Amino acid sequence: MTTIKLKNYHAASWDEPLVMQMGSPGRRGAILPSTESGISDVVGEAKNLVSPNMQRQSLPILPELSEFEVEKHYIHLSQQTMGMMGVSLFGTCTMKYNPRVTENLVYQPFVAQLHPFQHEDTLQGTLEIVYRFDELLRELSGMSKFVFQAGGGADAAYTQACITRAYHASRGELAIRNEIITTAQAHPSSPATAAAAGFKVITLPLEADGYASVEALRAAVSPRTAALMVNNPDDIGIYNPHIKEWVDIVHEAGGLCFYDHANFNGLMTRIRAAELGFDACMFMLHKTFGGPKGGGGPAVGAYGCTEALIPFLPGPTIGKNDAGKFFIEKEGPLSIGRVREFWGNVPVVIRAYAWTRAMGAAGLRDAANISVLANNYMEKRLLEIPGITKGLPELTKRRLEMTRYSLGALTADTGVSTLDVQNRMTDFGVDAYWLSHEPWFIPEPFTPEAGELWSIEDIDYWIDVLAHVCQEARTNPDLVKTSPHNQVVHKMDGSGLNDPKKWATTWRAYQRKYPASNK
Amino acid sequence: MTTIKLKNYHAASWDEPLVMQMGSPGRRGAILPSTESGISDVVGEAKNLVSPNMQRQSLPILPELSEFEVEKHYIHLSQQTMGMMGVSLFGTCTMKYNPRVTENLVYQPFVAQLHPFQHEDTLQGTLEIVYRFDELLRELSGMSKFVFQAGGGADAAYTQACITRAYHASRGELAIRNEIITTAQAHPSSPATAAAAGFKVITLPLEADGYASVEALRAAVSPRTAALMVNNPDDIGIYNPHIKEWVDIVHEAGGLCFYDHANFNGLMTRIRAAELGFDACMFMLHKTFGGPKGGGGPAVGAYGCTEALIPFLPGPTIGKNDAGKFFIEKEGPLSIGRVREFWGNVPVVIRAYAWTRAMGAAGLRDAANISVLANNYMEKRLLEIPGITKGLPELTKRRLEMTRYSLGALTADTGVSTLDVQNRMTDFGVDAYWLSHEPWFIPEPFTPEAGELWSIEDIDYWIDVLAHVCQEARTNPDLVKTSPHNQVVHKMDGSGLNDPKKWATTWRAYQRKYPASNK
Amino acid sequence: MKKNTEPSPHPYMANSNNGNFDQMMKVADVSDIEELFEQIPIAHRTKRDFDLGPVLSAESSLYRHMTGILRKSENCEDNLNFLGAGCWQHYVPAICDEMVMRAEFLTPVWGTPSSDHGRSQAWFEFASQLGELVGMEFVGLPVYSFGTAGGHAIRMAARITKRSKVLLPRSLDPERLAVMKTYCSLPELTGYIEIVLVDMDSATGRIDLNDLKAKLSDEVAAVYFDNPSYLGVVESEALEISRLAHEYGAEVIVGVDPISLGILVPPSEYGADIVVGTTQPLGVHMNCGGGVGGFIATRDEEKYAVEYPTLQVSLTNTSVEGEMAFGLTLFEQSSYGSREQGKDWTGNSVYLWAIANAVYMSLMGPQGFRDIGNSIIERSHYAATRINSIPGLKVLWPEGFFKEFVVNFDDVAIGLDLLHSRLRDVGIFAGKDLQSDFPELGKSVLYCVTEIHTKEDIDQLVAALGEAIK
Amino acid sequence: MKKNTEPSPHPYMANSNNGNFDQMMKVADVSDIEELFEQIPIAHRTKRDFDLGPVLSAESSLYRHMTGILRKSENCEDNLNFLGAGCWQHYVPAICDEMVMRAEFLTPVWGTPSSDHGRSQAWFEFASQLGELVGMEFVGLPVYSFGTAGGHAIRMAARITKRSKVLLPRSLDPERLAVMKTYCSLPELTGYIEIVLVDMDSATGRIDLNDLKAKLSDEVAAVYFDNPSYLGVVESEALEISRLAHEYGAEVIVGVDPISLGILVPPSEYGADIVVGTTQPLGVHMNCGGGVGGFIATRDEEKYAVEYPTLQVSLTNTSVEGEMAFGLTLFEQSSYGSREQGKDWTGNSVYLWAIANAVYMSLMGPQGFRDIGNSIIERSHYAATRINSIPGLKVLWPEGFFKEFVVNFDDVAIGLDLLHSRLRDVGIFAGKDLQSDFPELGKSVLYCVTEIHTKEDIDQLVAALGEAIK
Ligand SMILES: Cc1ncc(COP(=O)(O)O)c(C=O)c1O
Ligand SMILES: Cc1ncc(COP(=O)(O)O)c(C=O)c1O
Repeated sequence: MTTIKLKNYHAASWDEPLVMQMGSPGRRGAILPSTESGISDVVGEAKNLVSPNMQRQSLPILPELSEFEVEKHYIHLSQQTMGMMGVSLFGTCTMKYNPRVTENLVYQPFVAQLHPFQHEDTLQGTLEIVYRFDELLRELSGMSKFVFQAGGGADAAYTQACITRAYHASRGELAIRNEIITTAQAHPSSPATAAAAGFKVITLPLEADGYASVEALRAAVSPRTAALMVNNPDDIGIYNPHIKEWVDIVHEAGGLCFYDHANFNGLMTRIRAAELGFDACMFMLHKTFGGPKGGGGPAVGAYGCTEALIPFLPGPTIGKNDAGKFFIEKEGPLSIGRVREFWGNVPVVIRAYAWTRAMGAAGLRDAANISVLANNYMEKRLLEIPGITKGLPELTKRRLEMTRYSLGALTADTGVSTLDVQNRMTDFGVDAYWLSHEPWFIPEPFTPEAGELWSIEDIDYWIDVLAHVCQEARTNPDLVKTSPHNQVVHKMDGSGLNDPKKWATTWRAYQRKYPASNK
Repeated sequence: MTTIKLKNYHAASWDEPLVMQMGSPGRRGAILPSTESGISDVVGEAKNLVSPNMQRQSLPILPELSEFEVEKHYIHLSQQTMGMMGVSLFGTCTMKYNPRVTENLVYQPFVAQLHPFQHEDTLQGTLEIVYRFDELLRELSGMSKFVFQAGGGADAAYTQACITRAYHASRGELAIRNEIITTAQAHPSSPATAAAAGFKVITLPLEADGYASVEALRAAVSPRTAALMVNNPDDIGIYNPHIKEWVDIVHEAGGLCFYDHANFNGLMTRIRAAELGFDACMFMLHKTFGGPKGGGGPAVGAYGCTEALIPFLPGPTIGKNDAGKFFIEKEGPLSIGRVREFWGNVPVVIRAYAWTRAMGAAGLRDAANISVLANNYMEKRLLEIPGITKGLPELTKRRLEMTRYSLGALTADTGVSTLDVQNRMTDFGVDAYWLSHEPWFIPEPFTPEAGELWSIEDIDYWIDVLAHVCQEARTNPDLVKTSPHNQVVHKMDGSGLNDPKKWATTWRAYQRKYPASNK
Repeated sequence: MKKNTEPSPHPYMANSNNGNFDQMMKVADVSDIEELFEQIPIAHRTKRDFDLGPVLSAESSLYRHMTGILRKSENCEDNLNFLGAGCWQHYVPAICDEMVMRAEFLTPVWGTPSSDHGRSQAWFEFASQLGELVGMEFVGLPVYSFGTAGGHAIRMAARITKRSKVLLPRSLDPERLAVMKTYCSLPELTGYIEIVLVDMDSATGRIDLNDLKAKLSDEVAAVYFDNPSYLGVVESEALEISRLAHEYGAEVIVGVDPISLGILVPPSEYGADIVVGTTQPLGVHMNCGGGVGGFIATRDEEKYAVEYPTLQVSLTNTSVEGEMAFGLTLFEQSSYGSREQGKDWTGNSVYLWAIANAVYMSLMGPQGFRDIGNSIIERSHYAATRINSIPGLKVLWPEGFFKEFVVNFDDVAIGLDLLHSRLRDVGIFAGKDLQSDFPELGKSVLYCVTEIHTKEDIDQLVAALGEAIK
Repeated sequence: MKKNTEPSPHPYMANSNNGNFDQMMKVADVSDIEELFEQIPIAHRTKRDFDLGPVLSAESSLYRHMTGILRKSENCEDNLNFLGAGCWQHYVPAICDEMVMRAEFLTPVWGTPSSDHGRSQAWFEFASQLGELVGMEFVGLPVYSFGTAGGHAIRMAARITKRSKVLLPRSLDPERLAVMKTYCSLPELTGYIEIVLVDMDSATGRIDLNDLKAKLSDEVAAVYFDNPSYLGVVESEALEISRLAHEYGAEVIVGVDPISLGILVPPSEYGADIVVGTTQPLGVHMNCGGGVGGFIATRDEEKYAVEYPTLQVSLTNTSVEGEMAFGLTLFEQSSYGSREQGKDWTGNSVYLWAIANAVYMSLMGPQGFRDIGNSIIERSHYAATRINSIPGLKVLWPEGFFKEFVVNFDDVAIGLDLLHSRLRDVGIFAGKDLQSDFPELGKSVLYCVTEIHTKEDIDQLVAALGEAIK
């Protein structure tokens, strides 16, 4: 291990009160335009415009602050958010650069100040970007049409579930075809949305090769099979080489095949989902395509499908006529309707289009190469740290983009858990890592992903910090268990979080449950 | 004294290297558009377009970083800047709210992407704002015309010095009239610009009333008097009630009178400079009028004068014809020419116009009232702290807007200096205060100004921190002297700063002087 | 010469320079980058090259390309817009934008209480302030939209009551109705929830109470209604609706536009069990519909809490006395915690907008909400009154509405398409054409008037309408 | 009823609510606010009320008012601009704007090493990177503009040499010359510095070396020249000019556009003693001229350092091993330190732009500066070549220029005003008319072409010129 200087880090710590604890009666943060007398003359007093029983009597108990106080407060909170300004090798989510130039675009009136019901004649620029981005994704996937209504990756999975429903219903088979097959390592959004849509979920187990077996799939399919929903590779990072066979098996059984393409990064420009036989796929624009994550959206799960499923797509969709004019088309009779209002998080689509054009096809290939290479580079160094093992260690295949590791050995030796290590790493200016989706197949898991964004210095630093913390776990386990020590606040007390008497999702609830806080 | 909880503050501390220490050869933060072949075909290779002796041989040694690394680095630096996100009662500079809405305006192409030599037909909106703001300042001061070319308050003082020169030269008196009178408490920019313009400077001493005496002025004026340059109130915060008499005396002697109106805040809507007889005045738009300070500009010293001095104003100036069209007028033969290129920091003028309109005349009066009141509120609490005295304590007149205090008594008792206290206060999330202009008339000075921006809670917190630090000085002086302890970095070693062998204003100089840093 | 596997340096990829790339190759013990992809069968590899157009890696070229296209659209700042109907033009204070553009909030993925304390606090402040507006103590992190919030609420009610029918008002936003339908599955599958529409009283635009009574039964899981309704009408019999629903053991779900809650009574006070609504009016731009967001709020009762599909943050302590921390409560019941056993599903949502919302609510404060409510109701009533006085035009329900109102054009000859195109020619985006969604209302249009509309704007609309119908 | 002294609550003033106001009144022991102003004599009080127009305290009203006016201007993004002449249209990378808009950098006044460490570091990085470009080791914080930097440099040279005459090139930017003149005082006063212009060689646009020799003497404090010159010409005899100047003991001051320094040799290598220049091209928008900024750089020699009028930050240590801090060096000689005894004067300048500059330089890196230099020189030469081929138009010095070049229209009939108005009609802002400032060049115009101009843009200009001169 090279010796790198650990940063003498401390988080910004403003000891910031809740906004509800701040302010003074009568202070104003915003003033409304006063109503012109010509209006009052006509309509009289506002309160007479609401029937007495519908009038709010007491004002809501909100803070009363000047504009600068509000600004300063939220700037403090932003500084108190590490927010990827450390080093975030957050696996399964592919940390990307969010080009600042598109922020300058999407807050200008020509994006921000558009109404989705404007006449299409007045939306030609917006429609053009959305349409062109659809074309780019078609080129990348081989699909025939993309829609952007889904508000995230899970919502795109839900779109698939709804389309599966509509498709089989249109063929009169839905009553029988009520099972969706997925795998134990598929993202939770696949089983969860399938179930929410009304399907039974069959989950194929993870096997030694790093994916579920063809045999297990064969055993699962039946006339009840409505669809397959998988990602490939999943968090284990192995490409399932039988995926074409899988698709054939499901198709033969009469089911649809959906490719959760959230982990597209390592595969970009090497495969096309449609050429593998998939009926549909989804891309996460807030992930692979450089859209900002916003700490959890606004996001877009771009859903694309083959010709056969187009009639089922949620509406409206965007087309282009022979004269080059773009139009908004109402959904047809088979459409699932809507999974969300309007036609998508347009600013995210605009950002993703810009990102893709800035990268170009060669850039996407470079990104895939670099991110897979970086993962393998990282792995070499990680596995030199005592106490760290790789998920499915016997598997020698190169892991694509990311894989899952375990601190189980360290925990066994020291009692220090992966959660403790995650906390302690933040003491050195490193963003919290991703652990694992539930259920944990691997003890004390963590799932780093190096991606193409981070410099080799940042990756090295991340690994050095981890190595250092593992060392601390052996020499001073309490230090790690009681961490963080250099953060905004200290270790959270999570004991009451699931106790109805103790939790408080609002300040009002907290004040009621903890009367001492009212002083 | 009320007991307020001191904040458990710590500055963001990223242990951030210099940008020159970062990066890796070949990395790119920006790519240029590649030259179209149609261009290369015509002009050939770029290097043949420069004569060989003028070609740069080795590339400049600049960092090589990706875009995100640059972004992250400067975000770290911004977080490591308290930058008024603490509590800054920085006296003499009047901390104001900088309405965010104008930031959204001035970075849009209709401001940012304007060229000053565009034809006036294409600049009507910009000219209108500048003209209207000139009108507002005329209303506030009684002057006849304002220009915005000066890049700060000092540059406006310099404008005055240049106009003084041109005025007397035009009357053939300059060779004799080569003295400018100012006061010991006038801002350094008055004597300094007067001297730079070629004048001898006569400085009237501060007397017991809080200003220089009429007698001293009378003794100073003579046929050599070119001008008077004063502010009123100055940092002592007392309004000179003889100022009209002063103006008369100087006028009688044939000199011009310039009002450095930087401390306008407490006087807004109560007086008009022109009505006091002044020939000219200046307002700081980055101070009184809500413009952001940017850590030291871009700024505007708005310079306004009476009819008689208009011919001497730097050009170009902006006018409005009878048809309501705005025009750019070249300077006349008597004009001083330019103190700076073009017609000013236009975005700052736009912000100041917006701020003034958002406040309105009543708002300006409220602001004056609140800021003077807040100063007197603060004073009451400050003087309760043992070890703090007021500058010219025997003066009972209310201080306007700000005044100077002394920690001399504390220093005598404890050895802790005002610089130590200033440092230590930052440990509690309080911005460094302003000490005093040079020379220090008052030992261990500090000059807080509460203004109309800060909430009473913030003002109280600031005072509480100061009280606490004064207490620490008595109980644990070393703690204060070795501060800061919760800041980005620890106490600066200033010992080599004025030593040519040790100072280093560039990384290259540092590397040469401290060869160990090269590793 | 560049080896063909070596990347081209690109500003978005730190290790795209040869030096770093080669260094990684060496440490990772890879001699040809293709080794890493060996496991992808040749038969799976695509054979067709990729054409994504000329690369625009120079930011200046990209900026120009993008603005060149985007400027082809007309916007609601340069034009006068009266479209609402689920996406509303309110003024967005500059510091709302400032905060959501701060890289610390904008860029990252989800963090932990240790790494991202500040953002968790902002979320808690979002929930707390929204709770004050709607009068509820349990509030989840936002969901995708008003419609999806409604969909989840229906499913919550169905789970709570173990019933599978819901009553929705005929006047419901068709866009939202389509979303909510999607959430109710299909009859062939288990878990199907039947949607029954309750008639609208054509005289008032409100829910027809007789029809409601007729359709209520102990099979009904929930009665859902909006306040104000999609058509702008304040549901002034809200208390009675709730009473009736509760009589049958049904849950009452109310959909609200929180911008109204400075002057309208909070739903908690007229019987709402679950409150849903939009967050877009609270400091988020319309974004061509991309600004939508939704919320779910209830009383702080376990019965409701355990049915939330969202994540939510709870205030708690740390190991140090007096410190606040924010942790997830009831994570286990989310789809992240329990996959198909979880409550519906969650994922990336619109958490960034929650920050804009929190900023907006703290800027407005109590008086700001009162003032904006008054401003909107005054301006919209002024517009309705003026339009109503244009010969041939009729405001269907000229009283008891908030922000939106319906104008009927049956008595004028011109078709709405032509009318709207004429209005566009003079820079006016008129309201939403209701003809296809509400044929029973004839040639009607839904107008939206907010605090941004000045008297002059409205007078301009009135004049333009007068001209255009000629 | 509000007492007339009580303020109206305003978002920019926290204590404008009655509660806080009254509380302060009480503690400060004031019963009538006028007590505080008693000391202002009645005779000094204004008698005339103030009319500042209707107050626009609602942000939405203010925004609309402002955009309503500002949009009346045409800008260089919607039009094709070829104006340079001291204010240049380069592409500003988005993160330059991001950083200068960060409240921590944007809002505050000057701080201390303890309170504002990050900003001091950014300033040091500005000076260090700029030093690399110009080849100098001592760099001050920025001054107001290129012209003021030139003015200060002349005064530094005069102080160093104790002489009072400077030689400036005839081709100097008249705008900057006007500024520099102001810095040289008037003959009646002590400290006056005489400006003598050195002829331009009309064949090359460069300094006429013979005239330079003729005017050099041991009374000359400094020879100043630009590289490239205001008229775009690269002063390729720079080394010789410096040699001559030094022969007479004069200081050599060179003015540069740092955007050229990826391809042009740094002034330190051809004898410059003091380098000045503009910072605006390095990541700052034109801002209608409000983007200007200047710098002063020299060798790290005490002789020069002690004459700086600026503030400057120096890297130093802290009480903890290995920590860097940044403190002011030579503060004492500034006007803050010594009032009229200080070196010229300083004050608020354009320090925020120094941050944009630092960001810009670290984004560009060595290769970026090389590339942008190449891009500009290629594009501008392409434009010159194409324009030169238009019958009747002549590029005066078609070789050896950078970014800007002079086009002569003597052989066409049309007046420049009419020509430029025709070009404006087709969305082109042509170059700067030189007729009044350089009558010896005839009907000439200075064109500026940068990396933002595509071949298509230039071809469009050429076509429009061809049309317009008809
Ligand atoms: C493979 C996969 N699918 C789906 C999702 C869900 O995406 P979202 O959170 O946008 O709903 C994720 C999230 O990271 C994912 O990694
Ligand atoms: C009274 C007074 N005059 C002049 C100035 C100089 O202003 P600037 O720093 O903008 O040059 C100041 C600065 O604060 C000041 O307080």
